[in-house]
Amino acid sequence: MNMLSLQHFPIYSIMVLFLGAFLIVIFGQNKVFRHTVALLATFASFFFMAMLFKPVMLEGQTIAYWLGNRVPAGGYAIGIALEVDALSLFFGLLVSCVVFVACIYSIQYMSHDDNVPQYYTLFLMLAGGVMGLVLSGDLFNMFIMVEILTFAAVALTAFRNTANGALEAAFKYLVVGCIGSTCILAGTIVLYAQVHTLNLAQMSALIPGNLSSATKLAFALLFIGFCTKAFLVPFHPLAADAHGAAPASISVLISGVLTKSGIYGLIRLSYFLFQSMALGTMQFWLVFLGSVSMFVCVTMALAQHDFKRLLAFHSISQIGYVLASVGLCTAFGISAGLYHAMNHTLFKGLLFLAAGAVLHETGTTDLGKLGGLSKKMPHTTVLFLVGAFSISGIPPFNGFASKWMIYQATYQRAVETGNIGFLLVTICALVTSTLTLASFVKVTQSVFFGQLPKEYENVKEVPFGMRLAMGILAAMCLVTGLLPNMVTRYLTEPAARAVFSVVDYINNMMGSGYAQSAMAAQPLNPDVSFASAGVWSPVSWLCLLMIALLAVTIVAIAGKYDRVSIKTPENRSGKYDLFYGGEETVYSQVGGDDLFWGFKHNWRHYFSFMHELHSGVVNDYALWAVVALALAIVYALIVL
Amino acid sequence: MILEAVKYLAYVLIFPGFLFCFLTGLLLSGIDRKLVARMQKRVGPPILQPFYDFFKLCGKETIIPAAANRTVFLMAPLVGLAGLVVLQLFIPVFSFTAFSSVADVIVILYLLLIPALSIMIGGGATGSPYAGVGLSREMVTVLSCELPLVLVLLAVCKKVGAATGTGLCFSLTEIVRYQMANGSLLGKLSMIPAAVAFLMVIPGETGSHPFDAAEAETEICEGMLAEYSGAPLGVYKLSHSVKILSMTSLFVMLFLGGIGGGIQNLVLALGLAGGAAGALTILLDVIVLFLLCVILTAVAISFVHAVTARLKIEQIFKYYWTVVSALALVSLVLAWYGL
Amino acid sequence: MDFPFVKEAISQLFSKPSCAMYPAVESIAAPRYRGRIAFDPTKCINCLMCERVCCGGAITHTVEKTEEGDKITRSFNLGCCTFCAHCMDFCNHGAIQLTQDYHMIATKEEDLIVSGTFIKKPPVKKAVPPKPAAPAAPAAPVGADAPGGPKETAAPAEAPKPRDDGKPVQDPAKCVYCTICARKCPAGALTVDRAAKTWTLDEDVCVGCGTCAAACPKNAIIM
Amino acid sequence: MFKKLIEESTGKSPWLFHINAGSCNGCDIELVSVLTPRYDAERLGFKLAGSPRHADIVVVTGPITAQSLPRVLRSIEQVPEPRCIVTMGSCPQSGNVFRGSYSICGPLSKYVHVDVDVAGCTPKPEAVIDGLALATQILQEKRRAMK
Repeated sequence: MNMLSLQHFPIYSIMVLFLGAFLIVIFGQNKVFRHTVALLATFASFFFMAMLFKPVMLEGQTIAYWLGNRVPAGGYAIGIALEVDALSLFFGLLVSCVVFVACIYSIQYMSHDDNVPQYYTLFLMLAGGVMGLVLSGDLFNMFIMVEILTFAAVALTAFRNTANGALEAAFKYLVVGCIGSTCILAGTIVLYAQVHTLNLAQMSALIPGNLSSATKLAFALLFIGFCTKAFLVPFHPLAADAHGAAPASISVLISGVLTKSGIYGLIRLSYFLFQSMALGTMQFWLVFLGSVSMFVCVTMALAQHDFKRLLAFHSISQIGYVLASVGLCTAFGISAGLYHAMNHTLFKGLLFLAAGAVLHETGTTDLGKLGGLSKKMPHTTVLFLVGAFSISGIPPFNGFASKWMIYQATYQRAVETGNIGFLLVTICALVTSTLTLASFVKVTQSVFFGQLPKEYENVKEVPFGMRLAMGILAAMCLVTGLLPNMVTRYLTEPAARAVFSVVDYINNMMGSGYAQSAMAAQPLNPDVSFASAGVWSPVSWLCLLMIALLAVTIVAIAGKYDRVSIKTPENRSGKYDLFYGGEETVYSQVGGDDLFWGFKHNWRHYFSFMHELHSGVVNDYALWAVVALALAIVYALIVL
Repeated sequence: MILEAVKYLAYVLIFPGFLFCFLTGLLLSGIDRKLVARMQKRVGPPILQPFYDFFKLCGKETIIPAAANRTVFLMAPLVGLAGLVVLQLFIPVFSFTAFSSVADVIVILYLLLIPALSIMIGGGATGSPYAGVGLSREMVTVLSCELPLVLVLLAVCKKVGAATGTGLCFSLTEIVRYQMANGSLLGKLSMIPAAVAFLMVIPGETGSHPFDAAEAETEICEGMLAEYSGAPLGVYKLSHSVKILSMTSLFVMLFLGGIGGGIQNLVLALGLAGGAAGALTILLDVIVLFLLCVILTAVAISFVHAVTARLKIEQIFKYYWTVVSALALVSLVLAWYGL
Repeated sequence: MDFPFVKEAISQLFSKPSCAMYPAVESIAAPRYRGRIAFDPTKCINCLMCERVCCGGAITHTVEKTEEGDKITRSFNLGCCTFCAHCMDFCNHGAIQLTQDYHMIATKEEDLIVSGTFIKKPPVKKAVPPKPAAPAAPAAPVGADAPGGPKETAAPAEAPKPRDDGKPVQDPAKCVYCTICARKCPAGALTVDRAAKTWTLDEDVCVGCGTCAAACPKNAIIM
Repeated sequence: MFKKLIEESTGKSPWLFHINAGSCNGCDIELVSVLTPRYDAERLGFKLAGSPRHADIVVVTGPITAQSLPRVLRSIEQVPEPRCIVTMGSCPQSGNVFRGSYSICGPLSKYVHVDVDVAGCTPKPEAVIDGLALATQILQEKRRAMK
């Protein structure tokens, strides 16, 4: 049992984060010490996860680790276990990578904030909580990790308590977050009473046997609990407030990482604990919830005035994509969904960092007041455009590859089952993708293009550290977009295969042969085929585009295309002013709300209804949460 | 290997690539302007007028406004044109497809976004308020054309997929091969509403007359192109014409593929040697495709241009999301239940 | 949702376009089209009427003293002309005609100037006979016959002979010195003094236009 | 070869930009009537452009009122290089009947080199077509003169 065997790496990657948090609390005053500890901790956790990549992903090994070496005795798992199969490792890698990049960004981003040591402790606590949730093999341990990350996220939302609405947003998040956590706790308790164990593997062996009404209640509670963590439809407004007020590096964590933990919880719950995905009604529930939140949040995003609130609504709409495709219960669907989850973390992180850069330089993220920043902040504009193109699914970038796979998965599912509902999901997904493009064109025009207002004349580029972080994410967006088959073969397909291999998940944890003896019904394992009907090779498309672009530019240069006469703007003769119908050039920025009048006019009833619904009052959101819980319980009792 | 590379380079630069798009695109828009004039009892410009316009614009000075972002201002039109030409490579010419294994129908749906995005980013980069309004209208037009286009493509894929037994067929060459085997899709009952809907989408997607609120020269001084002059403007006008070609040839390939089969039988009937037969089929394919594109431009773009007045932006959106989408939905449901 | 022009569009597609193929097919303006001005210097008598009525101020003239008379060049600037044809109407001698020619394209300023010059011979000054003695005043010394009767006006002098150079002559009998003729004279050649009952004509300025004769209520002026 | 092609096509596709500097609209409707089916200037390649950046020939009508003077000059200045200025009717040429008024800023030639003037108080459409054809030739020479 030497300390460096693979068994110990999961616990190392969690503990190193908590250790870092603890050290910063004590020695956090010294700036250099604080930054090195934070960077080291996040990098170490990423390093341990990367070390697990070969054994788990390629060789299909599943690592079980019992804290305190309390191995299950007599068929009962007493100790707390960490279980890392391909699915957990996929999420673990994703989380640790984004946390590391966010840490690089926040060193300079938070440099001129006050009481920064607390920021890093909470940052590392949040990271540790999510890593713990993703790697843990024990339901109660998952609950504890959920508690840690919720409270860390609430505290970080209110970190800049002078910012407008930060405290209120944190309070809202706290109230609904706690409702979710209590639901998870209640569900865990009821399950424990039924199957007398807390170990995920053992529970997934025992629960399908005795689906009494109590376990169905527990399922509903757990389901709503994880939905609040993923900010799905009934709980999405509080995400917008949380992102609006939180510092950008924290928004990266909340939208990139926290929502994924909710999705991870849902996958574990419906595919492992209850193995209920074989039921058509269960799939309908997940896919319906996904497509509703996909559509509602993108239309809400179009109506936003604030840059970060717009991004927040988009992150929930993308989570809707992931849920809709994971809920299809086909191997190709799950792999597409996980691929999109990874892409979403990357480009959403990039976009939030860009929003942070804009906030850092201009001090506001109000779309109506900004404009023309591309001349002052060229690098941030390019990086933002990479993020915007990826999220709206423009070919060379990664958003397109995963969305393209999602359309195929939903459409193939529709053809297999012959049920037209999935077809509506494909149509809704395609239309939502264009609406996403519309809202990002709106942001590009109102923030980066158009005319520079007077007060931002002396805005300059963001410090290098922030641009480095954005650069890393942008590069990853491009790379994962160009090599979809590489990514799917090494990352998402093993994870999808792991989702369906419940039996060896249990055997690995509880000792071989346990699953066969304990399990009543044989768990579902459909044909794990990843054949996709469409064909798309981005690398060859990109070099075709490059050849065409090269040819066009050569012809243009030959034709003295760049023989453009632009004198220096000092001699401001009228020739280089904008054409205003002959008038003097005055400041008139077209952006923010005066865009897409045609679309908003046609949907004005829908938008006014949505406006009333999202009242911003805590009681309404809490009411929605409770109503959603009630509906979930009723549905679970009927369905399961 | 070198021969292979040269062949592919020839594909990109000569046949379905630049030269072909340049000539046929400008010819199509010349014919379109002539037909519109003739429908208004005017003589109308010569067919080669777009060529003259393009070369004149190449000769003019390019003024970059001080408020504009210089590199984006210059590179946006080129990226738009390159994206459009690469899109044309994936659209088969009946039996011949330049690059069949690179993109399928959904990818083409997204590749159509690149030229629209390039004109929006280029227009936005100039910073002119006219461009801002034009950009907002262009995005709503793209938004409105998206839904019917999606429904039509899904219907066609389902129809061909069900017929060829794989349940779903996204690749365009497959669709054309199926049509060459057993008659073009326009003959099937369930595909007629889809074809009509696609015909209605063509003017919206290319931004020609009744749906050109984005480049309304009378209201917002040519919208996003207000600040463009000289060669970049020429490239934008060229990509507008090439878009007419790509939309009409997409229609031909989706609904009139059967004609390719007819050409093949004709060539077989002539009983030529292998090599010559191949060349002849390609030649005939290109000619027939061009003629069909001319007819479609006449019907879908010129006739509608001559008869209607420019719509307001919310009328465009309402028109596409109600009338045209309903048509496409009808054909999707028919195709769904195996008609 | 009606499309009003569908029928026309289709039918016009196959019918001949209604274009007057202008550069190829020459097109003549309407018969009484007011186009380019044609000026016939010979007819012009430099009565300046056209300059007075021209609202655009397009007509100017220059006078140049030469030995055989005034060399007058009248020029019409088509760039300032509104083609209202007032000058044509007011020219009693028909020197100005507006033709049907509408091709008035110019790259230089001068192309738009239509001008004509003519020599205006000075009035032939006959050897002016010595001023005949004042017409015999009625023999005042002859005793006033019938002094009580109405004062016999002078025997009606016979109507004065019109002068041969076309200038007005006053008939003192009829003239009541109402000064209308002086005010009407375009050239300001007449000065009439009501009190002193004097009527003097300035031959050099007078152009013999006849306005005074026309305006005189008592037809006391003979041309 | 390419340069000759450009020069030839500069002559074949001149785009007009119409500036109304206080005109009584007589010349404006006459200019637009040139594009109607009866006279159809489009068969010679003429087309009304929406913004000065697209224009080759600038057609100015009206007696350049004081209010419109700065706007006219700024619009003309924003037209890219090989360009011609055509004044239509007598007003821009001399101020016509309005000459000498306090609100007229005099003939256009005081401020900008006018290439072609089409005289006539509302010149006939045929005269306008002649004027524009002459302007197109001047345009071609200017294009040939450019480097």
